[in-house]
Amino acid sequence: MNELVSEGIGLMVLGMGFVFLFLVILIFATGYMSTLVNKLFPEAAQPAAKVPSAPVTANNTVDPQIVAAISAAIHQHRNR
Amino acid sequence: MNELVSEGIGLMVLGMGFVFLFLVILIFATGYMSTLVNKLFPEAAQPAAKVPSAPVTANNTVDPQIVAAISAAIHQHRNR
Amino acid sequence: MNELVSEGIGLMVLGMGFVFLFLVILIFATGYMSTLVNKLFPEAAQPAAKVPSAPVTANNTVDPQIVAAISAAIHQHRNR
Amino acid sequence: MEQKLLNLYHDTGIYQLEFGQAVMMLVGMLLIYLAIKKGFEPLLLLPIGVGAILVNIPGAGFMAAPVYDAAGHMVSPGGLQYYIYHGGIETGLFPLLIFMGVGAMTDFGPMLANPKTLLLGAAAQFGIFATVIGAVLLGAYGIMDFTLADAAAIGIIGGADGPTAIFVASRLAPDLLGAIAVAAYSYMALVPLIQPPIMKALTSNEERAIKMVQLRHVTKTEKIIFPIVVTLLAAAFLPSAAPLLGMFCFGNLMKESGVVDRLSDTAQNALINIVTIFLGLGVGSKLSSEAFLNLETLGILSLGLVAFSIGTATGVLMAKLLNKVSAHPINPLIGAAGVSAVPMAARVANKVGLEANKQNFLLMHAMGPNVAGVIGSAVAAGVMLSYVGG
Amino acid sequence: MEQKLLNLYHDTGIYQLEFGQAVMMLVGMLLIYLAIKKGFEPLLLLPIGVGAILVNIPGAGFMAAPVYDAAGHMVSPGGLQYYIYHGGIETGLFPLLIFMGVGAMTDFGPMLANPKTLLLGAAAQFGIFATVIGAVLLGAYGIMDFTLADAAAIGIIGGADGPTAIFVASRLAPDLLGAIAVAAYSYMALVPLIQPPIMKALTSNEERAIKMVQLRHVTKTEKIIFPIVVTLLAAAFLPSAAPLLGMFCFGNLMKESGVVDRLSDTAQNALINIVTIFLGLGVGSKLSSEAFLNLETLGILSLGLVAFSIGTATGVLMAKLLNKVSAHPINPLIGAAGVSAVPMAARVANKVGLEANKQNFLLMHAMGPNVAGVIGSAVAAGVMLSYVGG
Amino acid sequence: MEQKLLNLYHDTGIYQLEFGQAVMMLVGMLLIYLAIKKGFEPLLLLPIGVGAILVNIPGAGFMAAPVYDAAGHMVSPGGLQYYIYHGGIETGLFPLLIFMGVGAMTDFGPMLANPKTLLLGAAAQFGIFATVIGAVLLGAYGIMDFTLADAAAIGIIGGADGPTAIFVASRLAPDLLGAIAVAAYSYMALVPLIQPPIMKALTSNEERAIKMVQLRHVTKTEKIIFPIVVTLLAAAFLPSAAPLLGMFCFGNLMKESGVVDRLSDTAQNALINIVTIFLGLGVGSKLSSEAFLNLETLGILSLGLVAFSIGTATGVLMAKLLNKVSAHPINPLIGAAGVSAVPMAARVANKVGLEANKQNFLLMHAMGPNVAGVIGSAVAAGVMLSYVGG
Ligand code: NA
Ligand code: NA
Ligand code: NA
Repeated sequence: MNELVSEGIGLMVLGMGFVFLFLVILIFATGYMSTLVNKLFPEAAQPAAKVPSAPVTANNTVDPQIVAAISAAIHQHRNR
Repeated sequence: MNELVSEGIGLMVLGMGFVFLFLVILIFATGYMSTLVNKLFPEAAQPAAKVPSAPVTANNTVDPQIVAAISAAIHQHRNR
Repeated sequence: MNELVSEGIGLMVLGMGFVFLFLVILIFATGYMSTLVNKLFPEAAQPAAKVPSAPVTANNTVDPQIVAAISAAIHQHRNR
Repeated sequence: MEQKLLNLYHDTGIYQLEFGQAVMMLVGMLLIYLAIKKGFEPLLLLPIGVGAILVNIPGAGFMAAPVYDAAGHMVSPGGLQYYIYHGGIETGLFPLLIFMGVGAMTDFGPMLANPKTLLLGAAAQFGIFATVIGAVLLGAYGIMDFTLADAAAIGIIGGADGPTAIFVASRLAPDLLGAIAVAAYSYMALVPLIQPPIMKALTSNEERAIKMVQLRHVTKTEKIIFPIVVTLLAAAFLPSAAPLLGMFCFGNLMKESGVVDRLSDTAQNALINIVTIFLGLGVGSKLSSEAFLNLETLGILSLGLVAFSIGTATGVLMAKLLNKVSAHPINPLIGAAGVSAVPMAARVANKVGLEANKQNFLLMHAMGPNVAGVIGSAVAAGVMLSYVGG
Repeated sequence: MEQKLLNLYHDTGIYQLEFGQAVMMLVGMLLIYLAIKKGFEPLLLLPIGVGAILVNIPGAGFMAAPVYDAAGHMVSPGGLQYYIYHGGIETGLFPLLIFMGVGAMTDFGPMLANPKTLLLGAAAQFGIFATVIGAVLLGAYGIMDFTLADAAAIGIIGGADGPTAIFVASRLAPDLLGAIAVAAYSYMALVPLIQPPIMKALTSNEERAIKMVQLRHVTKTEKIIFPIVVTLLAAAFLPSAAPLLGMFCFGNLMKESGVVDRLSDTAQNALINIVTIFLGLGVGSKLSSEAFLNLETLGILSLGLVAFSIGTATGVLMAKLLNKVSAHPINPLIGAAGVSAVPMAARVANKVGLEANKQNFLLMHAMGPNVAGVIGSAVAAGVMLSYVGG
Repeated sequence: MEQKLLNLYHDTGIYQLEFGQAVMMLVGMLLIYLAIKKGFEPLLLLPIGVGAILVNIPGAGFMAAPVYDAAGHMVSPGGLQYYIYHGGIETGLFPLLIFMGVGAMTDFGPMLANPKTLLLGAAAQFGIFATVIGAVLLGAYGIMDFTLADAAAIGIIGGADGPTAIFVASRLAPDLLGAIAVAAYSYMALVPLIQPPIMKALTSNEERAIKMVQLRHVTKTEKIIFPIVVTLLAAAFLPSAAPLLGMFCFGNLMKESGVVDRLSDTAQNALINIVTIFLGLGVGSKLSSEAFLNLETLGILSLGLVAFSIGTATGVLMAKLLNKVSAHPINPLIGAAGVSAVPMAARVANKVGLEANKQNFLLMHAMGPNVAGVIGSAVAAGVMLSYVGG
């Protein structure tokens, strides 16, 4: 078996090993993190997240123009 | 007539010639293309174009927020 | 007093002096500009500013889609 | 301390200001005025005007080159306009990206419905080459200091297409770029004033009143394939026009394909707007007093006007000719739209047509030669780059 | 004049066109066709196809390097694709920015609700490394000219993740970048065709009908902390994966934090769209006939298909194994989503699941392994960059 | 193989991590925490925090310089933050583009209605120069290693204006850039805590209850001409401030002119957001342990706090003085808004005013000194660049 092939096999073994190692560690880290978070801040995070930054508010709320348009449209619709 | 002027005239002749040549070829190419397309795919293209990519759909369809706003506005409007 | 300190004091004196000088000049320039503008173009500027460039109009006016949505919503709402 | 105060005084604009810089700042303010008050192509002329003011502030260093030491570390940074000009205009990137965005805004439908109108877009380019002759004559008789490359770059003003003019000028005559760009955009804004007298002089009232038959429906597939056809023809016949036409067609293909609407939308909005801001500041950086305050600029402005006028005239004359040989009637006014200046020239044709006949809506018919003029001037640009550069 | 006419003729594409360029333009058109008509990842394949056409126009100079004189002044500008490729792809900037945007669009919620599914994202990466073996065998027996770096870059196609593939290929095998990117995006588009037969062959109807318990609610705080945890783990264990994972997590943190929504919105829209246009043109610039029209490309395309298939199979098999040892039932179909190809592979799992049981909605369950696969292939990329490059 | 495994281990962050890097990653996490949980200027501090983590990952190469061979071909690409820092921060491009966007968001109306408030914006800059004295004293007595350039850059924190601080620091003290930017944005976020005690200590309850007369209407024309006037004054008196003031006024002119709304919109949204992401990552790249973990950083943080406090105090005192000499009453609280920190400081003035008198709405009155403070600190920055750099 020539060197290129053995290097390829080395890459495969190391690579898959590392991928599994990393993701297994991540499973434990994630699980531990979730447990900790839910013990320390039981859903306390959500109200905080409800306070968006200013520009967001503008995007998420209903445009006053749209509201105006709606009223106008209703009028027009009725008068048809 | 000095060289600069003769070069300028050369540029004019070649330039206008090429512009006409190119656009005349384009007329024939376009005409031929249109004939071919309309023979091969008689309006078949349009339904295909109606299938937009995902992010587009989101942009083109009516925002659920707007629909919610409309219903709310209608209620408010009636109760006035 | 070593050189660094004296340079610092120099920077302070020059800096504050220049800041005040600049802003005082700006007060006079602004005041003079305002007087001049309001004498020459008494509110004439506003109608001109009301003519927005094309793409803006598109953004500011009510989307036809929305209007369509409104009519649809009203129908649905009534038929409930 | 007194020394520092003196230094500070020597740093002020008042101490350093040269007369030419003051004049160029006034020119910048004039451009801003025209943009805001007169509505002259504000998207370009406003940033160009600001750029002209900024680059002429003595000591502000907007066009300063960065300085590096021997090890490659920066000793002093360059100015904003230095980076913009050398990064986006000298390289040609900005005009090409703008052209992509314009392509994504263009509808070739009316042209595909009536491909003969491509001839009008060709005829109107005569303004470009007549102007070249004018410029070489001024050069040949020593009246102005124009080379063939300069003449070609000046002629392209007659193409009535900003990014094309900037692209060509950045390659053939970078020193004249400022004046050429200003002339191109100013005359595009003046189309409603320049064109109507010429159009009326060359046509009778009956001709202007001619109604045209309604355009056939153009299918989506045709619109998708068309930009590819144009790109392939450019590749086959005029590779030097391929950067301009290729990017234009790429933008158009993104729009017409209907499958990459988020890219098309970005090309038409965020990206073209960002590039427009930079392009304006970069073009403004060429409005220095040495480059602008001379006889050549007067020549450029006059020749640009001539170019527009001749292009309008040859477009109308070609339309009259076509009307004679065509089965369906062709209103000669739509020939004037062949200079491009999209969509202003098409609107002018429509307006003059309505004056002659209140039921005569030429807008869609004029859009055909209008977009054909964009292709035509890109082809003309390609010939110039190949002829002069090669 | 005759000379100039001859020059102009010699400049035409027709005169200069080589056979390989013509074929590559056809390849570009094929990609455009697949993008528009078949809906193959059009956001990338359309710009790549156009880029392939443009770069193969003889004499258009889209890939021309700029020329400077001794004093550093530009003699002739470079081509658009030259600047894009060297500025954004060779440097790795564009794939990283795309990854940031993808991170800002990703919801790790389903994965956090069931972290075991990370194992499925790990297992599906076996396709990557099996393909590496395939490529080194082809190289070792002299069938194709693949080095270890080439083999690694080809394997990453199996990661089913475009930006990761482009990032790795730009570092390990720039010559193969075009073919690898085309293969990666094409197979991602073919996921609905490639995966179902493999999924059905490896599972019984009962297994495919398994219903999974509903996912628990994941709090906002968990979602905010998770990207930081991933970044720190990458820092601790695999710094070579940190550019990819770090930018991905940065995007995700912008989204989940809820305090920088305007940045998150821009990362998901204007910025990623701009970069996507450039990335496509830049990748297309590597579709030259020398780099693409050879046996190696056939090898890449075949190996890429193998990679996808093996990854799908190992994902499903790992899910079967997990189902045996897990307290809650796990539908093996969601293992196939571990190859990533977000969200296509998860949708395929959902669809195949619905065929077996009309009440079986697997979409959210499959999103866990789906995003885990993105992390998995970024980790695999990091190992490759460290092993081959280091 | 064992060798490769060992290499891989030697590549890990765990093996390579130095103590300082670990601490800086904690600092990065602290910034992220402050941004998300405490709402400290998240648009900047979140990307800065992420940038600080990324740049301190050993072996990830985020700040690696690219390597070229003799022929100019890239041997190894640079890191993301290397390109961002050297491309956008060292050159000054990013702070200037942010300033343009901020200009496009600024309304000079309240200031034009009452130009005297410009004096408050001037007085509050005393914080900057008092801090300079503090820093040179620390330097002169050998307590800390500050040069005059360092002292000037530290002082500008008192300008309460992020892009100005980054612009000055990148020119005068690039090594301190990280600490200065973090201090500037942190204290801007702390304005609601820092200012009220000082404001209350220097004013009586009656003074805080003073109602101000309603502002006159400002016409569109005034608003359009004002940014041009500022640019021309900068050109005349302080060209070194022209980059900052010129771009700020360019943004404002785009907004107020009303003719380039699509450019103004892009400057305020897509462009400023893109640049903000990059600016944050680039500033974060200067948060290396060598540059940050030393006594000087403590000095910078303390002096920054002093600068804010003194600026607040001198603003209030100047407002008290103005109140004495002015025909119309002036509430001294609006003087505190002169430090800039737009619009936070104006909101604080409003809030403290409401505490003294529930009918006392100072917000619009405080916006005048608030935007005047932006001009004031840009002028101060110009003096520093001219005095120290020249
Ligand atoms: Na034209
Ligand atoms: Na993957
Ligand atoms: Na300030």
